[in-house]
Parts: sequence; C-alpha cells; structure tokens
Amino acid sequence: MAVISYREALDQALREEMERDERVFLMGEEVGEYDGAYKVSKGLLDHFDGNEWRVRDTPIAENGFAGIGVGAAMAGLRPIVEFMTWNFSLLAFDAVVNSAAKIHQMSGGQYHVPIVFRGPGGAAIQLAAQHSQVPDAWYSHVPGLKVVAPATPKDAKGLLKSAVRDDDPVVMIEGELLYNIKGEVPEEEYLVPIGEAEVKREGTDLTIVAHSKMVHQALQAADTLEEKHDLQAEVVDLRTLRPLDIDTVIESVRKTNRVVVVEEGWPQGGVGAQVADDVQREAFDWLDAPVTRVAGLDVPMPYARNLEKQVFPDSRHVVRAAEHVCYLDQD
Amino acid sequence: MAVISYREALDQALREEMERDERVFLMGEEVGEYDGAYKVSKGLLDHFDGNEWRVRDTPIAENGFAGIGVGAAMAGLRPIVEFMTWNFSLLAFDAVVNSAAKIHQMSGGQYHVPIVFRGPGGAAIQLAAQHSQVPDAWYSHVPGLKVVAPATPKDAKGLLKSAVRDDDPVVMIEGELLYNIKGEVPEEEYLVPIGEAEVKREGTDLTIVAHSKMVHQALQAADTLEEKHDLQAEVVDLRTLRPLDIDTVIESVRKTNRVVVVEEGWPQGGVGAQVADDVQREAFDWLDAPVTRVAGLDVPMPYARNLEKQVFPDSRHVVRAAEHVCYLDQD
Amino acid sequence: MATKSENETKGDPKEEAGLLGLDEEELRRLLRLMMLGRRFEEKAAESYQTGKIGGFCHLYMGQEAVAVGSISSLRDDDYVITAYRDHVQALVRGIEPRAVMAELFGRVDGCSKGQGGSMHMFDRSLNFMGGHAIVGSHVPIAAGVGYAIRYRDEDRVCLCLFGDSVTNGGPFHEAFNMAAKFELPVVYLCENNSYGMGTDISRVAAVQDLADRACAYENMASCSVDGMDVLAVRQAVQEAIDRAREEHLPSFIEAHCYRYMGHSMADPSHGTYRSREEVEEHREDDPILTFRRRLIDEGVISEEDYEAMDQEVIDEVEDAAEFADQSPRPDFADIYEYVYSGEYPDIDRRDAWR
Amino acid sequence: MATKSENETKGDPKEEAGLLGLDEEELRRLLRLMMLGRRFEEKAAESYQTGKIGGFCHLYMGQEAVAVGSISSLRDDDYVITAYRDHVQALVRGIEPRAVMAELFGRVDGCSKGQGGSMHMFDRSLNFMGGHAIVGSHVPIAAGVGYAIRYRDEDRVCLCLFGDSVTNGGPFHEAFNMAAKFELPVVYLCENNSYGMGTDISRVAAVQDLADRACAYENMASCSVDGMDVLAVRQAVQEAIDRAREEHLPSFIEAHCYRYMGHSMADPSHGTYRSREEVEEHREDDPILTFRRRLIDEGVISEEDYEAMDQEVIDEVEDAAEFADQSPRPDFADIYEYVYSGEYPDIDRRDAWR
Ligand SMILES: Cc1ncc(C[n+]2csc(CCOP(=O)(O)OP(=O)(O)O)c2C)c(N)n1
Ligand SMILES: Cc1ncc(C[n+]2csc(CCOP(=O)(O)OP(=O)(O)O)c2C)c(N)n1
Ligand SMILES: [Mg+2]
Ligand SMILES: [Mg+2]
Repeated sequence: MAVISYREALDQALREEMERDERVFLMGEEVGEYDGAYKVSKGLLDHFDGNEWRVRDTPIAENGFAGIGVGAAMAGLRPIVEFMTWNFSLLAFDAVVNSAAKIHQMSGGQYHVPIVFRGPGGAAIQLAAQHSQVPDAWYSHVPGLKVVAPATPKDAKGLLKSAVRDDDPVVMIEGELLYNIKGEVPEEEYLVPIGEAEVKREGTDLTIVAHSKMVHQALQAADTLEEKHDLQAEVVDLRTLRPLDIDTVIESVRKTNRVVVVEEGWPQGGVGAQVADDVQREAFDWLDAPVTRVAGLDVPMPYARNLEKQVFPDSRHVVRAAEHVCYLDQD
Repeated sequence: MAVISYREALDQALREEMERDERVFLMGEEVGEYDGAYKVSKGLLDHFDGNEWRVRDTPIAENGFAGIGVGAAMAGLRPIVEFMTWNFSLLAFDAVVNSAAKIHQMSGGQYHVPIVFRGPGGAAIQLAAQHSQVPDAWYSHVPGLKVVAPATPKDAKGLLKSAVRDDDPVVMIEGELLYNIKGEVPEEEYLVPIGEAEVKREGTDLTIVAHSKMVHQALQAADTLEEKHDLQAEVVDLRTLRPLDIDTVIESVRKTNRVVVVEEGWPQGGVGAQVADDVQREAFDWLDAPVTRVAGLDVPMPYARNLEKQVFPDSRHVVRAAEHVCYLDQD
Repeated sequence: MATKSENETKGDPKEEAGLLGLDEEELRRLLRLMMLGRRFEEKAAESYQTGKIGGFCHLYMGQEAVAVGSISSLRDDDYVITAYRDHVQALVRGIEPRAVMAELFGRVDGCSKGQGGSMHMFDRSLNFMGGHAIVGSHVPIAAGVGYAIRYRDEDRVCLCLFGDSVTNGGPFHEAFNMAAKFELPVVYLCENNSYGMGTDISRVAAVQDLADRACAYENMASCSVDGMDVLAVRQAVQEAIDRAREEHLPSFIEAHCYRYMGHSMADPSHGTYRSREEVEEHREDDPILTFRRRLIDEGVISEEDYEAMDQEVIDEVEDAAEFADQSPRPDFADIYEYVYSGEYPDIDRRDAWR
Repeated sequence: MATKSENETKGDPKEEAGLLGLDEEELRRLLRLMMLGRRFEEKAAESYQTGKIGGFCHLYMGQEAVAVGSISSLRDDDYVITAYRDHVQALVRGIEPRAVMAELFGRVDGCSKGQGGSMHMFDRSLNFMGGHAIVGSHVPIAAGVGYAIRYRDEDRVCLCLFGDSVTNGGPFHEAFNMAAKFELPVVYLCENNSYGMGTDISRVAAVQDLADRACAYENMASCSVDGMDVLAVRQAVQEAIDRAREEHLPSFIEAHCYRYMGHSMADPSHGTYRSREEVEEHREDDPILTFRRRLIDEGVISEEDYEAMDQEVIDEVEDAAEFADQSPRPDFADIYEYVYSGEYPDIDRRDAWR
C-alpha cells in the first residue's frame, strides 16, 4: 500500500477514470489552466494534451455549467462537475435537484443522468458564514441523488471511481481540511461501493457514528476514551449518506447499546437526526441510553478564530457526549 | 368568529399589514395585474391604487427578485416575496440561504433583513416531480431563518402577520391544497406567535405530531382511531418548523407515551427525523414504543394519479402507524 | 419520424422566396403536422374537461407553425429539448399520438410511462429530451447536449425551444454565454407568444425585441421571424441548423406567435391581461388556415385533399384517445422503478404504512 | 466621512478636461485615500503573514483608483455595496482604519464585530452594506436598495462594485433586467482587473468589452473607463450618479484596472495564468504614482507634501494595527448574539457538549 494524500487520491481517481473511459470529463471553475482552486486537478489538462473538452474551465455560472453537465450526461457523456466549494452549489440547487435528480424518473427510465457533482464542503479556517457550510443534509434529503462523503484517501479514491461509473447522479462532498491528510491506498485498481458504511475502529462499549472530517475526530475521541476510561468505542464511518447504510450502524448498536452521532453541520435536521431516528426505531430495545448527537453549533459560522473553534465540533466534544451516554458524567 | 378560507385569510393579512405599515410591499410573479397565480393577492394592486411599488409583478427571475427583496429589506422596507410555488425557490436558494439568513450575523448585528418569503409548498394534484416538492426540511435546517407552515386559516393569517412584523427573514410555506379550506378566524386583529406549536385535539393515548396539510390528515386519523379503537389521540400542530417548539411535543408525549410524526415530504432527513431525535433524547424514559413516522414516499412524485395517491401520505397511513405504536397491529 | 434530404430545403433560387423549394410531399407533411397538433390538443382539452387528464395541461394552439417549422428541419440523429408546453413538439418529432395521449392520461403506454405527464414528454429513441417544467432550466441542458456533440466531434445539432419569459432569467444568460464561448451547435428558438402566464413580456423585459438579447454574446447569431408562418420559421431554423452543423456555432431565433388558450387549462384565455378581442384578432391570422390557403392557391393541394387530411388526423386522434383510455394505469411497483438506474438497497426502508 | 458639494465636481468647462475642476483639498483627499488604501493593505499582508489575520484575504493593490474615484463621488446618504475584495472600499467610505483592521484581526472592535472578517466589512452608519462573498449575489441586492430609494421617492443612489467574472452569471442578468425595467437609481461599477482568480476573463466571456453587455437592457447606460486613472473613474461615476439621482436610471461602468497581488493571500501573484513580466508592466502604470506625478506637475502638491502625507497614512495604519492587536476577541456569547434580531427560544437547545 502506498501512503498518499486525499488530494492525490482524488487526482489518481480522476486520471484513471478519464483514461479508462473517454466519455468522462471534468468541468468547473479553475479546474484546467489553474490546476484547480485546491490543486486537485493539478496537471490534468496537460495530461490530456491540453484538450479543453476533457478538462473544461468554466465561467462563474454554477447553475449554467451544472445544467450543461446534466445535458452532456443525457447525451451519453459522463461529466464530473466540480463546485469550487459546495457553498456555491446553492446557485445550482435547481440543476442538481430539479433536473439531475428527476430526469430518469420523469422520463420513465429512458434517460440516465450519470454525473458526479464534487467539491469541498464544510468549514476550512476562518472563511466565515458564506464559505463554511455543510451541504450534507440538503442533498441527502433528495431521492434520485446518491451522496458520498469520504473521510480517508482510500475511500475518496474508491468512492470517486464508483461515482463516475454509477449511472445515477452522485453528489460527492469532500473537505478542504481533508485534502492534505495522508493514508494508505492500495497500489492496484479498486472500488469502494456506494452505500456501504465501514467500521473504522472496533469496540464494544459504545458506537460513534460519523462521516467525512468527523471520522478523524471520532477516532481521536475513541483513543481518549480508552486512555481515560478504558472504554472501547466502535467507530462507524457512514461514507455514503444516501443510500444510508443503517444496517451497519444498527449491528454495532446492538452490540454496544450506546451511540453518539457526530457531524460537522447544523444540528436541526442534520444527518445525525435521521441516524438517531432510524436507530431509536430499529434498535429501541437495545438502547441503554438515548441516541446522543454532536454537531456544529446552530449558527452561521463566525469569522473570529476563537468563535469558529467553539462552533466546529471536535474530539473533546465527542468525548463529553460519549461519557454522557456511558453515564460517566454524573457528578 | 367569521368562517373564511385559507386564501382569504392570507389576503386579509396582506391587506392589514400593508395598510398598517407603508414599508410593507408584495413582490413576485403574477401577484399584481393577474391577481396572483392562486389568487391570493386578488384585487390587491387595485386596492393600493395600482401602485406598482406596493404590489410588484416581476419577471421570472427568482434569484434576482429574492435578492432585490433582501436589498430592499436592508434599506428599510419590509418585503413580502412570493414564490409562485416553493419548487421555484430552488433557483433562489442562494439569495435566501447565503444572503437573507446570514447578513444580520455577518454584519455583527447592524443590518436586519425583515423579509417574508412565501408561497405554496408540496404536492397539489398530478403536477409531477418538479412541481410537487416539500421544501420544509431544506429551509428549517438553516440558522438565521425562521420557518412557519400553518395548517388553518386562523394560523395562516396570524402567522403571516407575525412574519411581516418579524425583524428576521421568515420562510412561510403554504399549500395549494390548503387555499380553499375554510375555518374560523377572529374578527378582531390578532397575531399567532412564531415558534409556538398548538394542540389541535386533546388526547391521552397517543400523540400525533404534524404540520401544514398533514394536520388535517392527523385529525381525521384521530377520529378514526376513536371510532375504531376508542383511542384518544392528541394532535400537536407544530405550526412553526424553526424555531421548533419541541416542549409542547414533549409535554404531550410524557402524557401519552406514544408518538407518530407525520409530514408530507420525503422521509430521509425530513422534519420528522428531528422531532423523533428530540423526543427520543428528551423523553426517552417516557416512551412505550419507538417514535414512528409517516411521510411521503422517498421518490420524486410520479404523475399518474393512482401512483401519486400512494406516494402522498394520508389519514389511512396515519391510522396504521398509530395502531402500530399502540401495539394494535399484532396479528 | 420524418426527415428531409439536403436538396429538399435548398431548392432553386427562384422558389426560395416562395415555398422554399420544398416538394409537395414535404409541404403536405408540414400542413398535416400542424393539423394533427391542433386536433390532438382539441381532444386533450376535451379529455381534461372530462377528467381523463389531470395536473397542468398547457396547450399550444396557435403556435403550431413554430414547432412544425423547426423540428421538421432536423435529422433523425439531431436532438430536441423543450419546455412544459410540449405536446405538439413531441408529435412533430414523431412520438405516436397514442403514446402522447396515454402519457396525458397517466398510463403505462405513455411515452414517459405515465411518470411525467403533460409537462414531461420524453422519447429517447427519437432523441426527444423532454418536457421540462422549471422555466429556463433546459436552456443550459441544451448547451450540454451541444457540448456532447462537439466532444464526440459529430455534425449533429440540438434544437432548444422555450418561451419568451425565459429570456429574463439567469439560466438563459449563463447558457448563452457558454454556448457562444465554447462554440456549441445549439439552435435556440424562442416561442414568443407575448405572454408569460398573465404577464405581457413587455412589462418585465427591458428590451423591445428579444432577439436583441443575443447582442451580449459574440458568436450568437440572431433574428426574429413570423412564428405564424411555418415556412418563415422553417427557413430561419434551417439556416441556424446549417450554421450549427458546419460552423459549430449557436443561434438565437425569436419566433413571434400567439397562444389562443389560457396559460394552462386552469387559466382563462383572456381576462385582466388581454382582451377577448385581442385573441379573436390573432385567430384570424391562424397558421394552419394561412398555410392551407397558400397551398391551395399554389395548387399544391385541393380543398378535398385538406378535408381528407383533416378527417385522417381526427381519426388518428380519436384512436389515440381510445388507446389511452384502454391503456392500464401503472403498477404501484413503478413508484420505485425509475428513481434510480441500478440497485438501491432497501429503497422503501422508511416508506411505511402504505 | 468626506463628501463634496455639487459645484466641486462641476467646475468650469476649461478645467473639466484637466482636473475636473476639483479644488485642491478634494484632489489631495483622492490621492491620500489611495495612499491610505495601499499602505493599509501592505500592513494587512504583513499581518496575514504573521498569522494575525486568517481566512481569505483579497487585496486591492493596483485597483485603488476605482474605489476612490467612485465612492468619493457619493453623498453621505447614498449607499455602497461591494464584493469580498472590500478593504479599500470600506476605508474610502470612511470606516476607521482601526475598525477595518480590527475586523481583519477578528476582534470585537471590528466594523462587523469580528463576525464577518475580510470579506464582510459593514458599517450601517455609513450606509456601507458589505462585503459579500458569493460572486454576483450582491448585484440583485443593490437593485433592491435602489428599489427602496424609488419606493420612498428619495434622490439617493446605490453604488455597486463587483468583479469582471460577475458578468457571466445569472444574478447579474436578472438584476440588470429589473434595474433597467423598474428604473432603479443604481450605479453598477465593474472592477475589471482582467482576471477571475486564475482565469482570464476573455477565456470565459463571449464578449470583448464587458460594457457591451448593457446592450441587452434598455435604460442601462454604459461606458468603459481607465480604472487606473482616478479622475477618469470619478468623472464617469459622477455622470452615472447624476443620471441615477435625476432620472432614476441605472448605469453600468466598466473600469479597466489591474490586481498586483494574487487572487487572495493564499494565491501566487503570477503563475500559469499570467507572467511576472505582465504584472511588472502594469505596476509601471500605478494609479497612485500617476496621480501623484500629475498633482505635482499641476502644482497642486509638492514632493514634500507627498512625503508628509505618506508618513501620515503609515502612522495611521500602524496605529490601526496596534489598536486591532489590543482589541479583545469576541466572547463565546457573541456566537448566538447576531444570528437573530430578536428573541429565539432555546437557541442552543441542540448545541451540546461544548
Ligand atoms: C422558475 C420557474 N418560475 C415560475 C414557474 C411558473 N410558470 C410556469 S409557466 C410560466 C410562464 C412561462 O412563460 P413563457 O416562458 O413565456 O412560456 P409560455 O407559457 O408562454 O409558453 C410560469 C411563470 C416555473 N415553472 N418555473
Ligand atoms: C458563486 C461563486 N462561485 C465561485 C466563487 C469562488 N470565487 C471567489 S472570488 C472568485 C473570482 C472572482 O473574480 P472577479 O469577479 O473578477 O473578482 P476579483 O476577484 O477579480 O476582484 C471565485 C471564482 C464564489 N465566491 N462564488
Ligand atoms: Mg410566453
Ligand atoms: Mg476580476
């Protein structure tokens, strides 16, 4: 296994899929000549001999180029549309939700829309309210879409490759703060199936459910819980938000009887609310404590660093929530 | 009390508020000369002497006129922006979420954005996938917004008047299928406070939580449950989705120990998921059965009438869910 | 689905001015397609009244020359995409009246299997890409189809029809800029019937002639034509198609036409926004009657031919309605059938109590 | 905040061509504002390097003449709204350097109380409406401010500055159409620095001169000016302001300028998209040096005056940085303070474990 960064993993997936299938192309702001705002597509345009049809720089017109992607997909191509960040996808919400997600159904199954919408979601550092939003809940609410949010280089590469090969529209939410993290990635070709969660750490005392950046906070919290209380936390990485692999979560909860759901986004109507709902319904009799959640605070992200640190959920908060569901905070 | 339709109630609220406060104006597609696509603003333009500044017909440019509303609000007016239906607000998602919801916070509290975004949400009859969506979950996820979804003429009038007087952006989700329903409305001036649920029917055996159209399905189900099983269902109408008055729900659940949450929208990440999450966390020890949900099916709405009837949740489905939480379906 | 060989539209210079040098067969075909569209929608209106058709039903009566003049110029392998007022476009492209009517009735034999309805007619085998109900949303989609054509280095064309209101929206602007900049073979055809629902376009568009909106985009050719004259539309669209095929450049054509009925079956044909008289006047200028008169004057057809054709299309439409009525309603299983292309685990996991 | 009385800008015909008939005080003020902007951002760049400023930090160096020439023409009761590259606009409008720097530092004395940061400068007392970070989103908002002005029948004006990339987006088109149709007193000023991040505008805009985009909207006057010449900007904007005040009509001005630094402090000033040479060349044409030379040649100021002014602004900026550094960070309570205007029950109900 090679150890590479999340960014490199995405780059490998892009190159491999674009080489494997010439219908695959990348389109978005700054993806070509500028190597991508976050350098995910570094050198890609040159790699394809400067062919602008394969790597297309667009104007700042999210709804327009997302719609172009939908049309190209209907006409037989397999577009990868990059949103420089998901915050800007709010301008393309119509193209993604009203068109991409519905055309297969509205046409009675005649037209497929094999398109991937991808880019970083969530907060980076001090980008303030308009640039720090988590889109997970908005998109995973929508039937017709599939939504993935990988936490590691291995999952990022494997899920992007699966997304490109999927015949339905896939929303892939990455993270600016994830691009530099490193991890092991198989040398040989592999895919990570859409719709399968993964147990990232085995445990018996409680279950911590997380996705994307929060998986790392969860793993850190698990270590702390082991040191501090000799508790073995099991960490389930959802990896895909739609379809949601709740079976893996339920299986874990039936073993641990306690669960903490962690997410970066806003709490009301967050992804964790659905997980909590499913767990309380499907594992009611196995729960020794209510499902507990850790999320970003219910506010637009403030700029000041000290405030942002408080709003953004981290392992310390997960530890407290875990202590609570294990009734270790009674004093 | 006068008995009037939901449409008339909205019309009264518009007139009263626009007369009370000159800064209040209505803007949207067809709201003026055409009397509104659903005739909610019938005669309003004439009532204000054909003054186009008070009742403004716009081009089909949702993001543009929603943004104009935001600017007018920042400059001291109190706009009511009508979306012909909430499906089209997907084009204005940026103006509502990135601008309206955040400017007060980003400006450190200097600029208020007292604006109301309103229009019908959800399915009518056979309008198919792009015209039958429920926006409740998307908007109630967003801090900075307030979201109301009245079920009756009385609440529609009282909440719209409160929304207009609120200093923050308020999203008001009405229903095409609600416009013709009639109900009692006080003759004298009144307001319905934002953020307060209401018990629409008292009961002791189980709690049915609903909002908007589903309140009527819930009440019908409650009658059926009484006839069929002599069960007394308490129906809690959320009325406001943000801030969510969970106290009223919890209070009811502590009395009934059983709860069914009903909504028209898609189940994954729906409003009911948050209610279920809150209830299982805050009333865990009072629950005799898991929180159960009834929602629209997890699909884009098909056109065929027989399929649409199956996708749209109604009182029969609520009755079945209620029988389930009361363990009356064991056979 | 009908097409035409190159020389048909070229014809000889002399005739260009007159009947564009189209042969009799083609001229009859154009007339017949307009008649079919008209009779089909008369039946649709009747079926809506009797409750066989639900939802929004937007009729095209009065605008037939635009769909017929444009779509008839395409090759089989070209693409067509349009808005929600799409019955006639579907018929002209060659979808069987039975399949279109069955779709309106919400039955399994509908061209979208009863899933889409009036606003969402699709037929992949004919490259008929819908039927889109969000105003302006298909304008970028059409550019994407053009993108795929260039990508594969083909000489195909995408024809995109849309209403006048679309020109005030962001998607129109973003798509036009990219179609022009990327040099995409798209023919944008605006069905300017002067109204968006109950709003006169002149009340909301800061431009006299919508065709002038092309001025903001280099490479975007533009012109206005009489949308009540099927040959005028045909000629303008043919030129745009040639430009797209040969030079890979987009065009914007504004066709002035008129809608006889209300915005949808739920709306009045006249009222606060336009008078009965105005509607009556425009009916005088009917595209079918005008073309019929012309073909009779030019000796292309006789009165009798016309009556015969009319009876033919009436029978065709009646047959379509009977067929649609016999066609079964979709199974409940179809609710999940078309949401995703492939497998989706436990798709009904949260869909309880039905 | 500074303003000017009518006659100052009128001046007498002879002078119009030269210094627009502006008096010495005003001319010095324009130069000083540009110098302040430059020195302020040099300090901001330094503070970003030392980690005192976080997030995105977009500098305006090289473009000062645009903000100064335009905002200086406004009355106190007029409105200004701009994009995320907003430090200099804020200073020119009259926000204290201390308050702008404190905002960059994320402190309570910042003009947005540390909540907004670099991209979101606001000052309601000066009608400075931000500071918006979604490209194009404030263009419709500006039209809304113009709507409020007409609504109240005032003779105020809203000035809206934005980058060249905005002209390819839907919000620009929708806002321009409505501003023109509703006749709103808005002056739209495009800071065309030729690049959107690393993309040359000519690679993505299907139009040579952005000013020509106004052709799609009647009532929208337009022109291009040399954005490196503060007086050229001043004159064009003054005419647009008069048009807005007197005729309630919008204008679109394209000011050609140049950004010396990278898109943001995180980006290189040159690289794949432009060469070092290109940047060097434009620095020759510096708006401050040019105007300084001009004022010295015309005998308005002396070398010594300039040096003195420079020392003044340097001191002012140093003081601002010290002040910002002393200013306290916001309390945790401020996290909830500005989300809603009024009461919001249990705002932290779901915010556990902090
Ligand atoms: C984005 C959006 N806004 C509003 C509507 C509601 N609506 C449906 S059709 C229509 C009028 C469209 O007029 P036009 O584009 O001229 O087409 P026509 O109906 O005249 O064929 C409106 C406002 C919609 N479908 N989509
Ligand atoms: C809708 C949207 N898309 C993308 C971005 C990311 N982004 C920030 S600035 C920028 C370039 C804008 O260029 P321009 O409008 O010319 O302004 P300049 O930076 O040159 O002042 C981009 C793409 C954004 N903020 N908003
Ligand atoms: Mg029209
Ligand atoms: Mg620029």
